[in-house]
Amino acid sequence: MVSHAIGLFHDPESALHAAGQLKSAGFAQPEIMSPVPIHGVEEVLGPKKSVIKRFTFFGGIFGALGGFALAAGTAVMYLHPTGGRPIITIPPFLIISYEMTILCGILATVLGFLISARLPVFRERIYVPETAVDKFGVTVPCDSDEQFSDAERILEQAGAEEVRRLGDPS
Amino acid sequence: MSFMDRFVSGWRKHRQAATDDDFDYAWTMSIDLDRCTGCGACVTACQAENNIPLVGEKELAGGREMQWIRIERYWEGEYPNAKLSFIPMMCQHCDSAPCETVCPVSATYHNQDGLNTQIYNRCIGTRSCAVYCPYEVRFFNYYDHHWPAPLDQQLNPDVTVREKGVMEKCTFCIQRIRQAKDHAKDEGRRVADGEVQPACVQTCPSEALVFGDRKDPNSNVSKSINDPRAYHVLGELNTRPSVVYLKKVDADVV
Amino acid sequence: MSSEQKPMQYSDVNDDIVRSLVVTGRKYYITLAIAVTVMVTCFYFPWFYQLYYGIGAAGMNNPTVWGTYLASFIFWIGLSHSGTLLSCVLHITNSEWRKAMYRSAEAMTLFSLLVAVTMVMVHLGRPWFIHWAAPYPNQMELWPNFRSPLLFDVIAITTYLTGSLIFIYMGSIPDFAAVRDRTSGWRYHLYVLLSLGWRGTDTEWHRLGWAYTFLAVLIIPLAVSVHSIVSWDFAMSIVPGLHQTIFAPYFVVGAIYSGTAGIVTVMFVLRKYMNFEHFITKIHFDNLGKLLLLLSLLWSYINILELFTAWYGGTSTEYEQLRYKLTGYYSPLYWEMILFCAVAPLLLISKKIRTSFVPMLILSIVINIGMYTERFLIIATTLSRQYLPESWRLYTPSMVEISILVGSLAMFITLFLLFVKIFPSVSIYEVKETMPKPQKKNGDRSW
Amino acid sequence: MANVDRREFLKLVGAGSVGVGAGYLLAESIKHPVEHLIPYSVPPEEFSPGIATWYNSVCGMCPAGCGISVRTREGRAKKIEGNPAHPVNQGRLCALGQAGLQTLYNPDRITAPMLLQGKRGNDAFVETTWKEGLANVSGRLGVPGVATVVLSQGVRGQLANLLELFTAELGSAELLHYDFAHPHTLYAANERLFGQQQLPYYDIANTRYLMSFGADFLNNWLSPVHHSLGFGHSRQGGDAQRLRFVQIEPKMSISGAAADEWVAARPGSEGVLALGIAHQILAGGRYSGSDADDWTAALADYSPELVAEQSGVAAATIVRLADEFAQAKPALAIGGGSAANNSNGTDTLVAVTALNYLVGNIGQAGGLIFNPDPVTGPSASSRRANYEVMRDLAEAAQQGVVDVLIVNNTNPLFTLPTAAGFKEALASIPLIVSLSSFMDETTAMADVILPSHTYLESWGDDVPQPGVGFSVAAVSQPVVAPLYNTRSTGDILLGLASNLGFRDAIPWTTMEECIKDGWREIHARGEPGSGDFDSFWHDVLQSGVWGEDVRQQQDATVSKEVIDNIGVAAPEFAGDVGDYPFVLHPFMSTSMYDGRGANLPWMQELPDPITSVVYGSWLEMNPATADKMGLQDGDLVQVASMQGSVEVPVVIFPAIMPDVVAMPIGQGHESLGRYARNRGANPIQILAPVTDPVSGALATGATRVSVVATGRRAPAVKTGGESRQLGRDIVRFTSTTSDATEHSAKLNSIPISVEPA
Repeated sequence: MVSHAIGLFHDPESALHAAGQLKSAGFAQPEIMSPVPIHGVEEVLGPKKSVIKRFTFFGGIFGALGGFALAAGTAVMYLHPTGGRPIITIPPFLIISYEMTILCGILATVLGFLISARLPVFRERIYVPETAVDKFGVTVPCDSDEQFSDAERILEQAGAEEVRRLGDPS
Repeated sequence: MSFMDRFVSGWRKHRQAATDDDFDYAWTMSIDLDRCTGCGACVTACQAENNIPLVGEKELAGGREMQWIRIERYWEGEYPNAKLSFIPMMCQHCDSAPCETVCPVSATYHNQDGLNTQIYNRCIGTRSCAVYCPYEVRFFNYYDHHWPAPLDQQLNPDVTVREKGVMEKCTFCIQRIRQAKDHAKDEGRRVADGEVQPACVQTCPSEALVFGDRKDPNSNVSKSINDPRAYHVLGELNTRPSVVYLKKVDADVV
Repeated sequence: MSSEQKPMQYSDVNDDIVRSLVVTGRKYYITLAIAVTVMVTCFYFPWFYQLYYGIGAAGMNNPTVWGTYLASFIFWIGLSHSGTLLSCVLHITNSEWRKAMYRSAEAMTLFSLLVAVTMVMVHLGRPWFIHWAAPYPNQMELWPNFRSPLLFDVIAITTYLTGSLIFIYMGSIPDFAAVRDRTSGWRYHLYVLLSLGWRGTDTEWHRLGWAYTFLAVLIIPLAVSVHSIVSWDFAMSIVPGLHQTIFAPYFVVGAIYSGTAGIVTVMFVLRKYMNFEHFITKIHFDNLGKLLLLLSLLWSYINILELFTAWYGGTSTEYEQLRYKLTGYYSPLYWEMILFCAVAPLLLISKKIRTSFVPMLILSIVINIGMYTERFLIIATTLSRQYLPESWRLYTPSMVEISILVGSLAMFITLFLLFVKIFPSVSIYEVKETMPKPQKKNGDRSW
Repeated sequence: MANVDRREFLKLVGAGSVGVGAGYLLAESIKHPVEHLIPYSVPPEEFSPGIATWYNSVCGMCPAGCGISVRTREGRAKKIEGNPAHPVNQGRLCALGQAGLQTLYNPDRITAPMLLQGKRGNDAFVETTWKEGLANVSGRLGVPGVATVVLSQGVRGQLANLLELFTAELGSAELLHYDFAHPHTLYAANERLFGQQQLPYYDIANTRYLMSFGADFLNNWLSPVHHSLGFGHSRQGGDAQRLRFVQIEPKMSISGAAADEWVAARPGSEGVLALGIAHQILAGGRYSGSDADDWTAALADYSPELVAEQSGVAAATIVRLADEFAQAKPALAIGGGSAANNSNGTDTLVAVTALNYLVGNIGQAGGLIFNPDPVTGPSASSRRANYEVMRDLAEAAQQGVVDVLIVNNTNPLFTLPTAAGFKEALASIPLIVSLSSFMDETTAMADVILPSHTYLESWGDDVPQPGVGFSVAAVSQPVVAPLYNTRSTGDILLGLASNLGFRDAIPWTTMEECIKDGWREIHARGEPGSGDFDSFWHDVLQSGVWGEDVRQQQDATVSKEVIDNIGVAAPEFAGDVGDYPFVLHPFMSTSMYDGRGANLPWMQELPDPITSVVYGSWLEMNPATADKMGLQDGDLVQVASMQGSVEVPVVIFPAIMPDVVAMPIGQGHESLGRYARNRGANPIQILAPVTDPVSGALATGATRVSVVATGRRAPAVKTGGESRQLGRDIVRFTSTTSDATEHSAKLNSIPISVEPA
C-alpha cells in the first residue's frame, strides 16, 4: 500500500480548495472522501467522464431485441397455436420486449456503475471513518517523506483540522 | 437457402393465423335446441366417460360443480305463459379461444385436430382460463377427488384422473377421436363421418347433438351448421366456437 | 425542525440512525414476536392446509375462480407502487422533502412486492410448478406462453422486483459504509459486504449519482407498466365489467393512491416508534396529503367514467354489472369503498388535517381499506355476473382466505421490522444533504 | 394362451376393436374376482389388456327394457351405451341407464348372504354362507301349509316364468309384481277401450301433432328413450312438417318444457278436457265413423264452455286445440303421469285414448299401434300388484295370514304411503326374505338377505313393454364377473327350488340354462333351416337382441257400451280445501325414478333439468302463491297432509298452477346406503290412500296439503344461477314461418359476429 496523506476538513469548500492546491502543486490526482456528494469537484479536479450511460443504452437495446427474440424464438421452437392468433404475435411480444428493455437496462446500469466506480473492493484501502460522518477528507499518495510534508503543509494551510499519514511509508 | 431467406419465410409463415386448413380435422358439434329435451343423459354419459369426479353436496352448494357438459335452462314469460328452454353448454372449442391466450404455461392450446385441449400435467392452476372463458365451461379441481371403492373400478383407463389444482374441461372425448384417427390411419384413410362420437352425442336420446368434421362438406355436422337456424352462443364475442346451436322453433316468436 | 432544541449536526444523523439499527428495545422484540406469531399461525398454517387439501380450502367457486388471493395480490402490487415510483419521480424532480422518507417508501415497495409474489403462490392451484412460468430451457423444450397477460405479469414483476431491490440497495451503499464504521461483530461483516468497499470518494459519488438517476428514469416507466400489466390480466379478458380500456390508468392511479396512503402509514409508524421526529416532519405529511387528495380525485373521476361507460354502453351484460355493483349482493362493500376512497379523502382539503399526524394515519388506513375493497370487488362482482346467467354464483371468502389475508399483513410487518434493523431506514447521506452545509469556521480562513 | 404371438395378439386387437365380444366366453372366466389393475399376467383369452371388449345386454334401471352395450376393459365395466341394434333405444340411453354402472360398483352393495341376529330394523345382520342362507329359507318354505307371498319387482321373460313356476310349486303361495310406477290405469284404459292386454305402441316419430295429457313421455313415462328418439325425429327429422306438441298438465314436466304449448289444467280435469276436445271434434263434423251418433250422444255434456269451467282452460283454447288436433294428420293423443294419477285415472285415460280413435289413427303410422304378445315370458299385465292389492296384502299380513314374504328387488316400504300400513304388516310377518342387492328400507326389515346380482352380472332376458309394434326380445348377459358373493335372482330361486325338491317342474340348475331353454322356443319360431340353436344363441348374444316382423292386425272398434259409458267423474281429493289448500303433485324426477336412483352418486349429482336442484328434495310453488304467503326460494316449509308431514325447501317454479305444489319422488330414504340416506323427504309417505276404483291404482295426485313456513331457511342445492336470459339471446328462437326468409352466414366459413337477434 502506498503511503497517503489525508487531510480532514470540517467543510466541503475547504476540502475542495485543498484538493485544488494539491493538484496544482504537482501531486497525483487527489481524492476527496465525503459523507455527502459535493458539488464543484469537476471544476477543481477536472471533468469526470462516465461510461454508465453507454451501459444503460446498450443494455436497453439488448433487452429490447433479446426480449422479442426470446418471445418469438421460443414460440417458433414449440408451436402452440393459441386463440386463433399467429405464432408470432407482435403486440404481446412487444410488451415482453418492453419489460426486458428495462430489466436489461437496469442490470447493465448496475454493471456500469460497479465497473466505473471500481466496486466492489474488499481489501483494505485508504479510508478515514470520519469522512462518513461529518468530515471531508482529501487524500493524496505520497512517495516519500518529503512529499508527505509538502502535502501536510498544503493541507494544513487549506484549513485541515488534522492531517494523517496512512499506509506503509515506502 | 440462406439464413435470411429462412428467416423471412419463417416470419411470413408464423405471422399467419391458423385456419381450418392448418388442422387435420375441424371437429364440430351441432346442438339442435328444438330437439333437446333437457333430459341430462349427456351429463351422466360425460361423467362416466371422462372420470369426472363426484364432488358431493357441500361442494355443489358452494358452486363447485364438475360437469363438463351442463344443461342450462332459461325461462321466458310468466305463468300461465311461462316457457322453458334448455341449452346444453360445454366447451365450445373456440377457434379464437380467449382461454388459450391467457394460460402462462401453454397448458391449453389448439392441437392438430383444431381442438381446444387442456394438458392437465402442464397446468399450474392460475385459473385464468376459467375467468377468460365466457361460457363458464372450465372446471377447477378444488380438491383431490376420490371414488369410494369399488366405484373407482368404473374409471375409464383411457382418461386421466385429474389431481387437485388442475383445470379441466370438455375434450370432445379426445380419447375416442384419437382412437378413431389411429384406426383410420392404419387403414390409410380419413376418419369417416359418424365413426367417432363423444359420449354426449352418442347417448343423446333425442339425437339433438351431432358431431363430425366440418371440413368434410358432406358430413352431418356440415349440413347442420349450414342450416338457417344455426347460430353461435355469444357469437358477438367472436370467439368462433366449434359448437353450433340450432335455434329453437317457436311459432309464437316473430 | 424548528421545535427542536438545537440544530441537527451531521454526526447526530449518524448517531440516530446507527442507534436505530443497533439499539433494540423490548418493544421491538415484542412487536416482532407478535408479528412472526401471527404470520406463522395466520399465514403459513392455513397455507399449508390449503396446499395439502387443495384450493378448495378457499371460498372460490366456479365462475368466481379468482378470489381474495388475487385481490390481495393486486393490493400489494398497488401498495408497492408509490414507494419506488414516487421516490424516482421525486428524485428526478429534485424534491428535497423526498429524502427523509424515500428509503422506507422503497422498502415498502420491496416488501409489498414480496408479499404480492407470495400471494401468487398462495393463489396457484399447483404452486410447486410455478417455475414452469419461467422462461428457461427445460427437458420438454417447453417455453411459457409469451402471449399471456399473466406471463407479462411474471416478467414485469420480476423486473420490478429486481429494479426496486437494486434501486433501494444502490441508494443505501453509502449508508451501509457509514454504518459499517460504527458497528462490530456480525453486523460489521454484513455491512462490509453490503457496502462493497464504499469510501465516499468523489469518483464513487459521481458514478453513484449517474447510475442512480438512470435507474430512476428506467423505473418510472417500469412501475407504470407493472400495474398496467396487472390490469391487463383483467382487461384482456372478455368478462363484462373487466374488459375495459380504462383499466390500465385506473389501476395505476389506484396503485399510487393506495401506495401513497401506505407511505403515510409507514411514516407515521417510523416517526412514532423509531424516534425519527427530526427527519419526518409535518412537511412530509402535508405534501403527501396533497398528493393523496389529487389521487383521490383522479380515482373518483375514473370510477365515474367506468359507471358512465357501463350505462352508456347499455348492453345487457355491462348494464347488469352496473346494476349489480350498485345494488347487488356486494353493494354495501361498493358504497363502503366510495365512502372510504372518494368521500373521506376530501377532508384533506384542510391543511389542518394534512399536518396533523393522527388524522392522517386514520385517513391513510381508511383509504387502504377502501382500496382493498375495490380490488376485492373488481374480482367478486364481475366474476360472479358473467355472460351466462345460469352460471351466476356468489362468492364469499372462506376463513382460510381471511386468515391468510391477515397473515400476509403480518408478513409485511415482519419483513419491515427486520428491514429497519438492517437497512438504515432513513437515508443518512440524503438527509445530510437537506441540512445546511457545514460552513467554514470563522478564523479558519487562511486563504 | 400361455404364449401369445404377435399374430394372435393382433387378432385379439381386431376382435376387441370390432366392438362386440361374445359374452358366453365370460361365463367360464367369472370365477376370479377382479382385484388389481391388470389382474392377469397371462390374461384369459377374451381379455386383452388395453383393448376394450363390448357386451350387449339389457338395461335394468327401469322397465323400458332398452338394449345396452357395455364397454369393459380388463374385466371391468367402464361405460354403458345404448345398443344400436335394439329397436327401443337404437343406441341411445338416458341418464339413469348410464348410471347403471354405479349400481354395479356401488360401495353400499350387500356383499354376502346375511341373517338377522336380533331385532328387526336394527341392521343386526351377520354374514352367512349361501348354503346356510338358502337352507334357512327353504326350511321354512318347506313346511306344509305355509302361506308365502313372493313380491317381486316387475320382471319379464324367463325370470317371470320361473317365478310363476316357483310360486305354483310352493302351493299356498302368491306371486305379485309390484312397481310403484307401473301404469295400471293405462292398462285398464286400453283394455276397456280396445280389449288389449298390451300397451299399444305410440308412434311419436311419425306423428305431426302430439297432445299429451300429463304424460311425461320424454322423462320417465313408459319408454322415455324411445319416445325421445321419436320426438327428435318428428321435431326436426328431415323435410317433413315439424311436430306440433301440446302438453296439458298442472305442473310443467320435462315434456311440458319441450312442448310448443303448455296448457295448465286443474288436476284431475284432463279427462274432462279430453272429452271436451272430443265433443268439439264431433261438433265440427270431423268424425265420420258409423258410431258418430253414439259418440255425439255420449259427449253431449262436454261442451267447451262447461269443460272450461271444470278444467280452468279457456273455452277458446279448447276449441282451438280440438281444431288443431282434428286437422293435423296424423295426430296422436297420449295420457299418463299426472293425468292418470287421480281418482278418475282410468276414465281420464279412456277419454284421452278415445281421441286417437276419433281422428282415426289407430293402427296408422304416427298413431297408436297395437303390440303383439310377448314372445317369451307371461303377458305384461299379469299379477301386477296395484295399490289395492298391496293394501290388502298389508291387511292380511297384519292379521297374521302371511307366513313368509320373499321380496325381490322392490321396495314397497318406500314406495307405499304410510297409510297403506305396510310397515306394520312387515312386523307381523314371521319370515321376510329379501333378494335385494342393496340395503333398502324393505330389506332392512328382512330376516334373511339373499343378495342378488345386479343386472350387469346376471343372465336374463326381456321383452320390452310397451313394445315397438313388432316382436322383440333381448338377452341380458353378465358383462363382468360378480363383484361379491351374490347370486342372480334366478339362481337363488333355483337354489331354493332344488332344496325344496322341485326338480320336476323346475329342471334347471342355472339361470343361463333356463334362459336358453326359453330361447329355444324363440329359435323354433324361425324357419326350420335357419341353423342350429347354438349359432342362433351366439348371434343373439352378439347382437343382444332378436326381432321378428310380426305385427298385430286388430280391428279397432270401440263397443257401444264403452261409448255410452264414457265420462269422467270429478276427481276426489283427500283433505279439506280450507285446511289443506294445495293439491300435492308428486312427480318422478329424471334421476331418481321411483327412488332407485337415490343411491347412485351420478344421479344425486345430476341437476334436475328444470330446477337444477341436486342432492335433495324441494317443493315447487307458483311465484304468485309464494309471494302471497311471503315465502322465498329456499325457505324451509312444512308440507302436511292428513297422513303426515315432511319438511322441504321451497323452489319458486314459474310454470305450476297457483293452487298446486309439486314434489319430486325418490329422496327421503332412511336406508339404501351413504348416498341416499337421510337426504330430502319422501312425498309418497304423506299421500292419502285414494285410489282409482277402476284400476285399483293409487291416485298419487289426490292428496291435499297445507304449506306452512317453518321460519328457517335451507335452500335446495342448485347448480344453476339466474334462470332468465335478460335479453342475452343465449337460447335463440325462430318461428317456423320465418325460417324460409331468415338466413344466417355460413357457419363453417368464418365469424358470424353480427347476427340479427
